[in-house]
Amino acid sequence: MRDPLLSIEDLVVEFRDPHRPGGVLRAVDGVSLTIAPGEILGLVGESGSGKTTLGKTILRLYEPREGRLRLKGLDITHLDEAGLRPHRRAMQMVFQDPLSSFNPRHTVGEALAVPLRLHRLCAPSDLAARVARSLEEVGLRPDFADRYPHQMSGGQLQRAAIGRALTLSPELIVADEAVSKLDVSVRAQILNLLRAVQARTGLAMVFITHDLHVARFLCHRIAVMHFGKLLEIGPTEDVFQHPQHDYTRALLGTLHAREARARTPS
Amino acid sequence: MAASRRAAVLLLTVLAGAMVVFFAMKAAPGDPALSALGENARPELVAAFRRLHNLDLPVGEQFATWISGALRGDFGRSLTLAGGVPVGQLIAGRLPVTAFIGLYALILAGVISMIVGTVAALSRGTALDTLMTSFAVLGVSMPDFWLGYVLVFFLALNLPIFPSYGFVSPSDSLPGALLSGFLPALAIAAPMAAVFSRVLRAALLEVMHRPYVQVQRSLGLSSSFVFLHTIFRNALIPYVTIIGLQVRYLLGGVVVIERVFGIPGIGSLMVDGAFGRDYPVIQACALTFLVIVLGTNLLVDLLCARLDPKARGR
Amino acid sequence: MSRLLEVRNLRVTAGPLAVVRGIDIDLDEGETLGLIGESGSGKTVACLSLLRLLPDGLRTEADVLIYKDRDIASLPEREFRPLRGRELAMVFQDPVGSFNPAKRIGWHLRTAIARAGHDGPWRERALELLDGVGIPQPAAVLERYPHQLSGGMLQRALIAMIVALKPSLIVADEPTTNLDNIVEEQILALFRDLQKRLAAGFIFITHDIGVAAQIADRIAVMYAGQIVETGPTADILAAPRHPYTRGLIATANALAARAETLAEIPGQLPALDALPPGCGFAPRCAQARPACAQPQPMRPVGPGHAMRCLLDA
Amino acid sequence: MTEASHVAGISRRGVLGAGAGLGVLAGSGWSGPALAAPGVLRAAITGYNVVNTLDPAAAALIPEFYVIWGLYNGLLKFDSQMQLVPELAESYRVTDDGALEFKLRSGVKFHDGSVLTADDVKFTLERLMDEATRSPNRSKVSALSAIEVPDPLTVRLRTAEPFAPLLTFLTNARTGTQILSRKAVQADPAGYGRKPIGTGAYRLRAWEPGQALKLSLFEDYFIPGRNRIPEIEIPLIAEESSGVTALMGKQIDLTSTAPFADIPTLERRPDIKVLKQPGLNTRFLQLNTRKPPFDDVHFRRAVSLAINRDVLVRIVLFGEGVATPALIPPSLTASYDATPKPLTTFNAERARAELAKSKYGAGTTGAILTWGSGWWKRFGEVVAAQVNQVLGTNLTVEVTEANTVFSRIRAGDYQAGTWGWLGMIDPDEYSYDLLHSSGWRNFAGYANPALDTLLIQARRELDPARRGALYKQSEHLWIEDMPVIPLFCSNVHNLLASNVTGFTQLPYSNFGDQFATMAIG
Amino acid sequence: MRRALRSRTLVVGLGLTLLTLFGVIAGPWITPFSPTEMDFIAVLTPPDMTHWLGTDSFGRDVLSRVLSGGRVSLFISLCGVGIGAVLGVAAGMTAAWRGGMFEVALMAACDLLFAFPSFVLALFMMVVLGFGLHNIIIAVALAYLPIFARLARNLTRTLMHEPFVQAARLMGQGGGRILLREILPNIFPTLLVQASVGLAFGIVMEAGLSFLGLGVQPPMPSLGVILADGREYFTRGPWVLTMTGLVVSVALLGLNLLGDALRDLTDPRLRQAAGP
Repeated sequence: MRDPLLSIEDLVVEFRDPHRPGGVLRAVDGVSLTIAPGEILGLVGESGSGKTTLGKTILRLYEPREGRLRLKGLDITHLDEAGLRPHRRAMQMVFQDPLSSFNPRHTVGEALAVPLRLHRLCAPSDLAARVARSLEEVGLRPDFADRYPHQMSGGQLQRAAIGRALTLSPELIVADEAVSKLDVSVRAQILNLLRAVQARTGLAMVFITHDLHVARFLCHRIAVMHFGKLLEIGPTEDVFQHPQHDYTRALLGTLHAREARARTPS
Repeated sequence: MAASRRAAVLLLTVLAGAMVVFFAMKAAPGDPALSALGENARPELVAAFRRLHNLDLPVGEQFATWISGALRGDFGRSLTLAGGVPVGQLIAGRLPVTAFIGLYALILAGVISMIVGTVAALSRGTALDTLMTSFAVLGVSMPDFWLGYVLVFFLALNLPIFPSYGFVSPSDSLPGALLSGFLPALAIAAPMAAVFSRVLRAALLEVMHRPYVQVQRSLGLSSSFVFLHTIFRNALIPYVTIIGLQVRYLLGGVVVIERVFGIPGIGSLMVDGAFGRDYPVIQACALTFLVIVLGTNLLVDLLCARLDPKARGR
Repeated sequence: MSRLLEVRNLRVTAGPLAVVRGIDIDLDEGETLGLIGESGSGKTVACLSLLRLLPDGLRTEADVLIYKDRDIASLPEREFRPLRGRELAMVFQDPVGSFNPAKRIGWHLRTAIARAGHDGPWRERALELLDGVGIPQPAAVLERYPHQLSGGMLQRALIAMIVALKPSLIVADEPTTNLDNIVEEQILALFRDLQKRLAAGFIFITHDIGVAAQIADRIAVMYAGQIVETGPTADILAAPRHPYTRGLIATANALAARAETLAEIPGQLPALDALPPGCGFAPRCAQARPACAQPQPMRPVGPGHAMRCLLDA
Repeated sequence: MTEASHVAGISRRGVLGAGAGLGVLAGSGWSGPALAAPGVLRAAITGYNVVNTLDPAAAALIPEFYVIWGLYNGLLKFDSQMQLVPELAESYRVTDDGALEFKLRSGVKFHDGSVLTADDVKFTLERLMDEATRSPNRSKVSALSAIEVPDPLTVRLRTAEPFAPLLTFLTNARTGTQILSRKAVQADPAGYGRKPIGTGAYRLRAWEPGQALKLSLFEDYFIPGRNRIPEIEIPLIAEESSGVTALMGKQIDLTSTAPFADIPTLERRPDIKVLKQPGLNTRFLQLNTRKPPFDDVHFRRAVSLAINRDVLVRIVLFGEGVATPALIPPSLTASYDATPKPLTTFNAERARAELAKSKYGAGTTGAILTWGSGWWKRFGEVVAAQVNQVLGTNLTVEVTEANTVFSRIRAGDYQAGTWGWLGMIDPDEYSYDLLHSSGWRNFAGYANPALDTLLIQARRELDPARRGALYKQSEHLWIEDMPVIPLFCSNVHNLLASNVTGFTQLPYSNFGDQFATMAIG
Repeated sequence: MRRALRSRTLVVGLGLTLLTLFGVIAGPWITPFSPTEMDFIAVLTPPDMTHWLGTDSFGRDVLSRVLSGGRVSLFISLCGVGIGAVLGVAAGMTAAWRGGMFEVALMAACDLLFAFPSFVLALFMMVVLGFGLHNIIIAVALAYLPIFARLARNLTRTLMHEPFVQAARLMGQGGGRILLREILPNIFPTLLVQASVGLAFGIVMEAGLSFLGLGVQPPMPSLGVILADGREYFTRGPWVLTMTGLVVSVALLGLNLLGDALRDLTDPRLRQAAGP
C-alpha cells in the first residue's frame, strides 16, 4: 500500500452548544482513516452525522480537540495559521453553495487570481492568461473572468470554484456536497467534471455527500458516518454489497427500495 | 442554574459599572474640596470637608466605603446641595418620578408605534403606508427637547390643554401626574415611537412572509385569526427586543426633558450635579441609570423568553 | 372515478415576467399526479396559485379552473377561503418553517381540529390523529414546541393536521426534500398510506424522478413554466419522449448503473427574463432545429401521454 | 389580542407599582409644584435653583433670603415707603449713654413653641459676630462692642464708634440679622441650616434640594391675621424663561424674577400682573486686581471706557434699567451721585489711549466669568464683545454654574466676572463691603488707605445729608483706580397671576416677607 | 412600486443631506452676515427678506448662525462618530477574528458601556473631561465605540464562517488581509448605514448637551447653543428656537432617510437592527 496522503487518527471535534447537556456538541467523535494519493473517498451520512465537520477539520478550518492529522507524514494537527500557510496549497475545498463561496464584491477573475498572486505562481503579466486558462479547464469561457458571482448560474459558479481550487495544483480536494445545491439537469455536468479532473491530475478527493447514488458513481472507497462516529469504511462495492453495520444497511435500504420501485412503478 | 448565572453576570456588571463610575470621576481634574469651598478655603474647613466626604482615605478604601454604602442606599453626601444632603435620600425621592416619566413615555411610544406600525404594514405599498412611514422618519429626526418646547407652545400656551411646566407626583394625584407628564412623555416618546413603529412594520412584513403563515392560510384560517395569533404575536419578539435596546436612548431623552420641564427626577438631578461638579450626586445618578437599564434589559429578556420559546434557557 | 380538478391554460405572471406559461392539469379522485421540475420551473408557483396563496405581486389567470364541478376561478376570496384546508390542502417543503415557532404542537392541532368543525374535546382527537401518522408518544409531542422536534416528526404532524381536515385535494410540495434519506423513505410510506386511507387526489411536486416513480400514477414534467411532457408513470419512465425528460431519466439511470460518464444535459436553465421565444429547452437540446423557435403545442404521443416537442410529431 | 393586552397588563401593573413605591418614598420629601391645590400659593423662585442654607447667618445667595424672609423676622423692617418700622421690637430709642435700646414684643413664639426673649437676640447677634460662624454678613454687626440684656424683653446694643448703618442692618432684609432661637440652634448647630426655626408667619415643612421648598402657615404667628394662605410651595426654577412659561401655563402664581426681554409682552397680558420698579442694585464687572491683565490700572480704565452702558442696558436688560456712573444706585437718593464720570462714560478714543499706556495691548486675552442662567451670560457676552471691538482684545466668556462662580470669585480664582448684589440696602454695603481693604466683599483685592479712611468716616456720620456727601466724595476717589467697573442698575420685577393680591414689592426685591399678607382671589 | 419608493427615499434623503452639507460648507458665502458679529440695532427682529430666519437676542443673523453652528455640530458628530467607528470596527473585527479572552473582554466592556443610557454616558464624560468642543467629540466617540465594535464583531463573526472566507483561508491569505479584503468590503455598507444614523444622533447628542449648557460654550455657535439661546428668548422671539429646530429636523430627516435607503440597498443577509 502506498503511503497515505493524509492520515487521521482518533480525531475529535467539539463545538460549544448551550442547548446540550455539558454545553458541548461532539461533532466528530474519534474518527480514524487514511486517504491515499489519487483516491476518491466518499464520506456519506445524514445531516448532523459530522461529515462536513470532518471535511473542514481535515483542512484545519476547525480546530480538532483531540487526535492527530498528518499530511504526507507531517503533523499539522496544531499548526497555527502561519505555519499552515505553506501546506494550504496541498489541500483545497469545493463548497456546497457555489454562490456563497465567492466574495460577492470581487469578480470571478479576481477570485482566481488571488491564490496565484499570493503564492507567486505566475508573473503579473501572465495573470490574465493564466486565469483564462483555468476557466477553460473547467469548461468556462474566459470572459467569465469579468463577471460578479451573482451574474452567474450555480453550475457555472461551481465550475469556477473547482477552477479556483485547481489553480494551486492541490493534492487533495474536499468536496462538500458539491452538487446538492445544483439544478438536477446540471449535476451530471459537475460530476463528470470532477471525475475528469481527478483522472487528469491524479489528485485525491474527499467527496462528502448524502446521495448514495452519487457516492457510488464517483468514489473508490466509502466511509459511513453517523452521530460523529465512523461506522464503516471500505471499497465502494464492498460497502454497497455487504454492509457490515445495521445503520449502513438501513441507509442502503432506501436506495434499493427506490431503485426497485423505479423499475416497476405501481 | 441559568438564573443564578444571570444574576451573577448582572451583579458583576453593576460592580464593574460602579468601578468605572467611581474611578473615572476620581480621574477628573480638580479637587472637589477646593471646587466646593474655593481655593482660599481655610485648611481646617477643607479637612472637615474631606472627612465628611471620605476624601481623606486612600482611593481603594474610598471605593470600598462608597460601594458598601451604595449597597445600603447610602451614596454619601452632596457636595453642593443644601449643605450636604445625603445623596441616597435625593435619589430615593426622585427615582419614582423618573420611573413614572420613563414608563409613561414607553407606554405612549408603545401605543403610538403599535398603531402606526400595524397600519403601515397592513397597508403596505399604499399612500397610507408612505404617510405613516414618513411620520416615523420625521419623528426620529426631531430633537426631543425641541419637540418638547414646540408641544408646550401649541398644547399648553396657545391651547391651554396641558400644564406648561412642572410635574405632579403620582402619589399626590395620578390623574394630575398623567396630565402634567403627558407633554414631556410625548416629547420623549416621539422619536422612540418612530423607531418602534419602523421595527414593528418590518417585523410584521417579515412574519407575513414566513412559510407558517402561508401554511395557516392554506388551512383556511381567517386572516384576522392568523394576524392576531401568529403574525402580530411573533412580530412582538423583535419589537420587544428593540424596545429593550432603545430604553437607553429613552432614558437619555428623560435627562434632557426633565430639565426642560422642571421635572424633579434623576435626570435633572444629574444635570444639576454636572453643573455643580457634585461628584457623589453624579456617581449615584449614573449608577442608578445603569441599574435601571440593566433591570429593564432583564425584564425585556424575560418577556422575550415568554414570547419566544427558542430563547428560553439561554 | 370522477374528475376532481380541471385546469386549462393556467398562467402566473410577476409583472412583465411569466413564471407559469399556460399549463393544463386534470386530476381524478384518488389519483396522484407527480409534478416534476427543477427549481424555478414554476411547479410550486402553479400549485400555490391553485390555492390562491401566492405572495403579492404575482397574478394568476386561467381559462378553466374547475374543482368538483365548480368554477373556482370566479369565486370571491370570502367564498374561496372556506375551501382552503377543508377541500384543498397543501403540505410544504420545509416542515420546520411550517409551524409557528411560538406555539406548541398542541395549539397547531387544536387550531386545525377547530377548523375541521370537530365537536367535543380536541385533545383526544389530536392524540388519535398523531397516532395515525405514526408519531410515538403523541401526548408528549402535544406539549412540544416546533424547534424541539425533528423535521420528520413535524412533517408527520402537519400531515396529521391535514388529515383532520379531510380535504379532497392535497398538494404536496417537495415534502421530503429537506429530510434525510431514511426519514424521506418513511414519509413517502406515510403518503402511500394516505393514498389508500383518504379518497383524495394528490399533486405531488418533486424534482426527484425516483420519488415520483414511487408515488405517482401519472407524471407531468415541467420546464421553464410549461409542462413539456405528461403521461402515465410507467410510460414516462419506460419511454420518455421529450428530450428533457429523456435527459433526466438517462442521467438517473447512468448514475444507478455507475456508468463511466454520466449523460449530461448541456447548458443552464434559462433565466425567467431571458426565455427563448419558442421551446424553452431548445438552447440545450441536441436535436433542436429552426422550427423550435416557434411555440410548441402539446402533442398526444400515446394513450394519456403528450409532450410539447416537434420530435416524432 | 390576548398577547397585546398581556403586554399592556404588565405595563399597567408597572405604573401602579411605581405609584405605590412613590407613596412610600415620597413621604420624606416634596415632589413638584401641584397643579392647583386649593389654599396653596405656588411662589416660584426663578433664575436660581440653589438654596444651600436657611440659616440667616450663613446665607449668601438671594434665593436663600427669599425664603428666610418668610421664616424669620428682624427687630425692624421696611414699610412700603422704605421707612424703618419696628417688627419684633415694639419700640426702639437711643439711650442717654448712646446705646441703642430695643423693647421686644412679648409673647412672640418661635416655630418650636419657645418664646422669644432678649437672650435670643443677644445670641443671634453674637453668633453673627463670631468669626467661627463665617457669616458673609458679619461686617454688618462687627461694629457692635457690647450687647446688654437688662431684662428679658430689653436689648441694648453698644458700638465703640457711632455706626450709621446699624439700624438698616437690623431689618428683615438681606442682612443676616434675623432673630434665631438659641435653643433650636444649640440643639443641632451643624444641621440648623436645614431645620430653621424662626418667628415668621411660615415654617419650613419640606425641602427637596435643588427642586422646591414647602412652607406651612405658623398658627402662633405674633401678628394676628385671618385667612392667611395655609401652604406655600416654592419651586426653584433654574431658567427664568421657564418661570414665565410656568406662570403663563398657570402652574405657578408668583415668580420672583422675569426675563427682561419678556416684560413688554407680559405687561400686555390680562392674566398676569407685572410689578416693576428701579431696583436696589448695581451691576458691575468684578475685576481681580491681583492677576493679569486687570492688575494694570490703565487696562482697567481702558475696559471701562470701552463699554457703552446705554447699549448694555438696551441689549442686556431690554431697557429694563439705567446706566450708572458709579456703584451707589439711584434709589439711595441721599448718597447717589448722578454726575457723569468721564472714566465710566463710553469713549473709544480715550479707551485706546489708556490701553496704549498699559502694559497690555490688543490681543490681550482674559476670561469673564459668568453663569448660564438668564441674562448674566448675555451681560458677559455683550461686555466682551464691546471691549474686544474697541480695544482689539480677546476677552472671552467663561460660563459655569453660579455656585462655582461665587466660590471662585470669593477665592480669587478669576480674572473678571459679571457681578452685582441684589437687595443691598445701605450705601455702606456698596462702598465699604466692596472696596474697603477689609471689606468682606472686596474680591478685587483693592486697597486704598485714603478711601478706607473716608468710608470709616461715613460709617460714623449719623446725619444722612453729610453722610451722603461723604459717599459721593468716595466714589470720585476710587473710580480713578477702577477696581470694579460699575455698569448699570436693573429694574426689579415680580410677576403675579391676576388673581393674586397682597404683594408689596420693595426696591431690594423682597419676596417671602409678603406671604403673610397675600391672598388668592 | 417598492423599488420606486425606495429610490424616492434615496433621492429625498441624499438631496436633503447634500443640501445640508452645501449649507454648512458654503455657509459663509450664502449669507452676507457674520454668525458672531452682534448688531445692537437689530435685536430679535422677526424673519424678513434680509434675515430669513430673523435675528437673535444679540442681533446676529439666525440663518448664518444655524449654518455656522451646523458646521460645528456636524464636525463634532462626524469626528465623534468617525473616531468611534474606526476604533470600534478595528477592535470588533479583531476580536471576532482572534476570539479568546480579547473578544470576551471587549464584548464585556461593550456590554458595560451599553448598560449606561448613551446621553447619560456623554453627560458623565463631560463632567469627567470638562465642558467644551473636544470633549464632546470624545464623549460622542465613546458612546459610539461599543455600538460599532459590537456591530463589526457580530457581522465579522457571521461572515467568518462563510465559505468564501474559508476559501480565502485555504488559499493561504493571512488574517489581516482577509479582514480587510474579504470581510470589510462586505460589512462596509451596514457600517455605513449605522454611521449615517449615528451621525444624526451625534448631532442630537451635541445639541442636547449644549442645550443644557454642558457642551459647546458660547460664543462659539453650535446648534445646541443656538437652541439654548432661542429658548431663553422664546416668548419674545419664538423664531430662533422654532426655526433652528426645524432646520435641524430637516437635516436629520435627510440623514435618516439616507440611512433608510442605504439599509434597503445593502445586502439583506447582513441586515441588522440598528439603533439611532
